[in-house]
Amino acid sequence: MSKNININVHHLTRVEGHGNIVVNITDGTIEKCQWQVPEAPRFFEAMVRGRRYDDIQTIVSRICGICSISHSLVATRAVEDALKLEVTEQTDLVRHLLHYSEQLQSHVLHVGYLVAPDLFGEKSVVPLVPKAPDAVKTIIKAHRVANQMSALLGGRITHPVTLTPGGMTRVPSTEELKALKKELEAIVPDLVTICQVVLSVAGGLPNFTRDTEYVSLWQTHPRHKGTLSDYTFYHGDIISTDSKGTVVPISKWESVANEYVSPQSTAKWTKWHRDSYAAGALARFNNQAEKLSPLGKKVAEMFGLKKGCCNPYFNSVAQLAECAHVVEASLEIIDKLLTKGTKFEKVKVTPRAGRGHAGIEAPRGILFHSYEFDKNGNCVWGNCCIPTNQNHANIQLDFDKLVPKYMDEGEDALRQKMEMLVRSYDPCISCSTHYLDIEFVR
Amino acid sequence: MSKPRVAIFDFACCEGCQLQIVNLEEEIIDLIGVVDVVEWREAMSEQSHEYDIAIIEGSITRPEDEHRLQIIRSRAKVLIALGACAAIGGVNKMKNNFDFNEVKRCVYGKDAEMPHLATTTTRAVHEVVPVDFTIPGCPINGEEFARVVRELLLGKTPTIPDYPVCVECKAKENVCRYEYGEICLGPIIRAGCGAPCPTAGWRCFGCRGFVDNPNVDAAKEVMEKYKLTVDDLKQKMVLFNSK
Amino acid sequence: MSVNTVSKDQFKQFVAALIASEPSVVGVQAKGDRFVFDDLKSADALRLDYDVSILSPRKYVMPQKETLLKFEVGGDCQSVQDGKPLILLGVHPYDMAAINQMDELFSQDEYDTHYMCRRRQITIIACDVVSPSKNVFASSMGTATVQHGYDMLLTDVGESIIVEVRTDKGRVLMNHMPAARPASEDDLAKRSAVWEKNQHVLNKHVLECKPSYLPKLLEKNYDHPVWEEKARLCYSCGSCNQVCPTCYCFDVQDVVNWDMKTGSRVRVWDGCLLENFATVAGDHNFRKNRSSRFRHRLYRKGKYVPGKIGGQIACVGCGRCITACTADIANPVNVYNQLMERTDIG
Amino acid sequence: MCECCTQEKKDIYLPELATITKRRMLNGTELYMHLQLDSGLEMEYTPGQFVEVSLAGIGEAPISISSTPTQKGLELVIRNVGTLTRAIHKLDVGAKLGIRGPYGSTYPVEQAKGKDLVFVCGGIGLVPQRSFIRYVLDNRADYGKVTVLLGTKCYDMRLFREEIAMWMERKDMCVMETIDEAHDCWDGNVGVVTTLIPKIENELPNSLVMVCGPPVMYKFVLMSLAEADVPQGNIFVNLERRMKCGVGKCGHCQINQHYVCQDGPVFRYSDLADVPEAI
Ligand SMILES: Cc1cc2nc3c(=O)[nH]c(=O)nc-3n(C[C@H](O)[C@H](O)[C@H](O)COP(=O)(O)OP(=O)(O)OC[C@H]3O[C@@H](n4cnc5c(N)ncnc54)[C@H](O)[C@@H]3O)c2cc1C
Ligand code: SF4
Ligand code: SF4
Ligand code: SF4
Repeated sequence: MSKNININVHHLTRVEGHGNIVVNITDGTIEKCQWQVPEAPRFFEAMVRGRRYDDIQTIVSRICGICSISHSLVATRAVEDALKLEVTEQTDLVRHLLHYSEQLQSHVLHVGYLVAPDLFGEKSVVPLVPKAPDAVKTIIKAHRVANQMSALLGGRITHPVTLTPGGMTRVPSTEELKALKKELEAIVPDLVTICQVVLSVAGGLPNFTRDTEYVSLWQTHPRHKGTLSDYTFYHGDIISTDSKGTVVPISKWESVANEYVSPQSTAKWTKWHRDSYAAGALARFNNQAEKLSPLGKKVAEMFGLKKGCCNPYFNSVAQLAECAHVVEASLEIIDKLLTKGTKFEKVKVTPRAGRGHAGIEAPRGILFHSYEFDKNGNCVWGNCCIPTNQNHANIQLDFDKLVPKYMDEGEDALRQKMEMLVRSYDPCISCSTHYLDIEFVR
Repeated sequence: MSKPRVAIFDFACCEGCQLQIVNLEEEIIDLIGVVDVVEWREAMSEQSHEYDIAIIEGSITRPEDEHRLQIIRSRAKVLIALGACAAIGGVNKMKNNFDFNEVKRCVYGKDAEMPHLATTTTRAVHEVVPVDFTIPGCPINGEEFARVVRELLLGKTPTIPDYPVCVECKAKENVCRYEYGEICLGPIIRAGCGAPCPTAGWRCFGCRGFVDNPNVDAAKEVMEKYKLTVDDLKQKMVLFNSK
Repeated sequence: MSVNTVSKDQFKQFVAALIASEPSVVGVQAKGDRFVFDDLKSADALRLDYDVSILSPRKYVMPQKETLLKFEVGGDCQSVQDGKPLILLGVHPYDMAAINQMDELFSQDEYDTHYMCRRRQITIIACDVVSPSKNVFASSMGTATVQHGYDMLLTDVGESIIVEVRTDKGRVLMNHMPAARPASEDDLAKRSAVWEKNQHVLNKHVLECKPSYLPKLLEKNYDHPVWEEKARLCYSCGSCNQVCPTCYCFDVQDVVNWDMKTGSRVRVWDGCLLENFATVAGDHNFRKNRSSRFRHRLYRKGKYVPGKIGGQIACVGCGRCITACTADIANPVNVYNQLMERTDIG
Repeated sequence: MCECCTQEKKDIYLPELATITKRRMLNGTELYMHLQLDSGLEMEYTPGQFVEVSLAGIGEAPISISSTPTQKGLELVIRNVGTLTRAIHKLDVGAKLGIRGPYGSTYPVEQAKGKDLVFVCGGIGLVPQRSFIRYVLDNRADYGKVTVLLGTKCYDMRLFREEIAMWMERKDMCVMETIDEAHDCWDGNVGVVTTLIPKIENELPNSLVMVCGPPVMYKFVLMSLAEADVPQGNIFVNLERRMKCGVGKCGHCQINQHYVCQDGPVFRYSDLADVPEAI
């Protein structure tokens, strides 16, 4: 057993953005064990100042290319909250569909392209092409359908252009919705195949648990009660596995994501009831598993994923269950839209002064935006809190427990487990607007 | 013919352009059939110091990035700037319109003086090292990317259109935003995207940068014709085309 | 040639039958608050009362992108004729006139098999204008009605539709219209009245000279200040070229497949207003100024192309460029009239 | 597939294959090549015409024919300026190119019989002129005096040096050469090609004058010729424009009412004098 371990993963691969893992173990004593984020700061909250209310979503969408739809949606809704704009049911439903398409594309991408190579013991999806060509093609197909859905609803796949405060600049026609429905129905068996492939190698997921607080949205919008969208990604207020049923309104998000500077680590952390909490698919699952769609539940069962699961590696499994869920939830919404037919709705906006807030579940967890406007509709203040930031502290605390547990397996195995752990959180660090000091150990 | 070695690097950006490469879907299998991707942090664990083509995503905002970029340039035979951030600085450049200390205070409050928050003027890649080819857009158009790669492999000089977005917008049979009394940057912005924004009922906000010779004076006069103000126009131009 | 009458209901059944039995039917339909030619999926979607389509039906006779050849990289090429049988339903007279011009241009001198093969497979059902568009000036250009080129011509005379069958292709289609009866004197009189009316009302801009005078007018005005005055605001966006039914300039590009071994040579629409249309090696641009490009288009419409096609003016007065030009400078009537002001008609 | 057309008409865009039988760099940027059509047939053309040369996958471009119909095969000279020309420069003997043509107007080979001829060539402008010059030399008795004025930007860029040396030896023609920039190995004329024109002033008014060179050259040469009282009807210019089809359809080469690919590339200057965009 090696007594000295020196792990220095500079710019962790297969995650969005730059993160470092640093571990120093000398004579069996852990001297350093850190998760660091050296992403270049981009100052979005400063850049939105002075911009008009209808440019905000265009700008903040660029916080993250991977969750650009969530950023655009939540920004649009925060602006609507500030300007006191109501949207129609059609707008609400079309936006739901758009948002579901992002969950699907992001989850398939994450599990299929970024996590699967770990489980197959490969360094990327490239060697999987000859090794498991059918599996790769199925993953690609599901990803393509999800992306086509985003393009149809958002005008393009990344950085959507159909969102405007008050409504949508384009709505899909009934023909387009019918075609989409067919496509979605057709990928259900593909999703099951993907789940089976992952299940066949799921033994590679470490058996590691740490009691954790999980934070997510909780549906409070009456329109979606009793529908599949009751398992919410879009509307709702804030709940956690520790909050014992208490629901915190979105406008108070800053009191949930208490951002603080940790003396022993580098990234700016968030905490609510404990020293850290987790956001993401597992958090959503742990808070509302019983509301999953039938197929979503089946997938969870396949993997033995149960409410209360505290194994962070199982976030990927929760994502698979959510893939199945969002397809079924999308079909439900498409049917609803088809019964009435869709039509273009013109929006009219009168600027006013005010501050607004909104929260949404990005694929990798709960995301908050707030903005304030002057009476001409120009932005005077903005604040965003990104899911990956909310997970940094939790990743660190996972590390603190994981390293002693696995350090005896040797440096390579430990490094592999740590990398996989970070990846399982699906961090998109490029999102991160707030972070602090960095240090490199050479 | 041995396959050219391609490496993809990211700087300050949202990584949406790399995502468009992934979004080539089935074609990505074709792509890796003709090139050897030797480094692509977002998608694979391998890293390499030897490559023929370096693809750079993101803009340069810190001194350490400048250094890293120079090393990449020295190793690469061909360097491609991928996406608006790399090509023209992207939204990141809006920062240059403000006082940096004030920007930092605005975002980081009392922590603003932390050393790692050092930030310099945001620059496009060509403002730091020579660039061989530029694929603009926020995000890039995957089809255009695929075409440029194939043309490069064939030894052709890839061309990016130097005509305005209106060409492609008209080809899609959209009703011009101006007919609805809205501003659109299409007439002065480089085409190649296929005009997805006006097609989706939104204005062109200029993510591909200006054409080589934009008629900005005309744009100003045309604003007045439509009872819009030059300030409105400037507001929109600043999103992606800040100095 | 035969002229028949059908009721509107019967006509709808005819369209439904076409859709059901013909390989491909394209018709005019609504897109938002405007109209486009597109694949027709139901008879109800057809809008023969349209004012003008955003793009002209040129996109079917000369597609925006069309494969000319398939090849092996660095090797041999084979011809590709990718046209397919198609029924084009609802072509207005001015657009028909434009297609007639293109037919002439692509078959004269060097016979363009790609254009002509496609064209020959298209059956054109033209229709007289019911609602004039806001910028049409076909009356001024003599294209408010059209006498040839189509296989079938429809005229809405209120309660019924007069169907003129012109060619064998059109005659075959009559099988789908069993209820048609020969047009009565009265029907024909009503149709003449529509034609009579359209000769005058499709005239939102009035050209102050006979179109046949345009070549002469232009000859005298190459250095007229109007070119610079207007072109100052030109974006060189080519919108006027894109929407024009008589523009047919093209670019040719080689597209290679991912196997890097095969590919195709395609032709795509180009536009003489685009900045680099006339640039050659060494970056020498033979029409560098906006004004020279702007002038070129109006000369091409009013002088150069007419020189190739027996004097017909290559602007059919559809008015599309007027609507399309954001800078509001493209209106040919405006320019030609301005030239008239300072030129004595000799 | 439409049989009506394909059976009776050939595809005007379809090239036929030709094989490179000889190649040699004339200078740093200009490649000479000799081609033979794979069909085994000889192309029927007249000096002044051009062909569309293509390399499938890379592109197509108009290139003047530099050989004469009195010889076998086709000779082309290609300057490395862009994508296609660069790719052609990389080809070896035995490689294939696509050829369509010949296209365009010709030099006045018949009309010029019995007349004195002057060729004014700037740089690569020698390439198409060479076709006519060689044709004249091969039918020497049919023509009067032959004078060739050659101007090249710099010493290293000079084309067909051996051939020009042989021309210079000949008693039945007069060749004068100049380079724009002085060079150690050059003891001949220095200056632009127009500086040679006064030297043959006396012959000019009774000659047919053929002019070809880069766009900037025409204006100055034509001015000098006007000063020397050469009637515009006796001047023939060979123009270059962008071209995408070579057969009068694509619109790119249009100068006012003329299509360079059909009415040109060789124009009688009197037909162009009133055409503002021509020169
Ligand atoms: C009648 C005629 C005869 C010619 N004869 C010769 C000859 O004998 N030898 C020779 O070397 N060249 C000749 N040229 C010029 C030659 O056609 C161009 O240099 C060639 O098209 C460049 O192709 P490319 O793909 O290498 O360059 P590109 O990479 O396509 O472009 C390089 C530059 O050329 C311009 N260009 C693109 N297409 C054309 C085009 N079709 N014509 C002109 N410029 C273009 C581009 O705008 C760009 O500035 C002739 C041209 C004409 C019209
Ligand atoms: S909408 Fe924009 S891009 Fe489209 S034609 Fe109008 S100005 Fe041009
Ligand atoms: S020039 Fe304008 S009005 Fe005339 S045919 Fe073309 S688009 Fe129509
Ligand atoms: S549409 Fe108007 S602005 Fe655009 S190129 Fe034509 S004339 Fe110029």
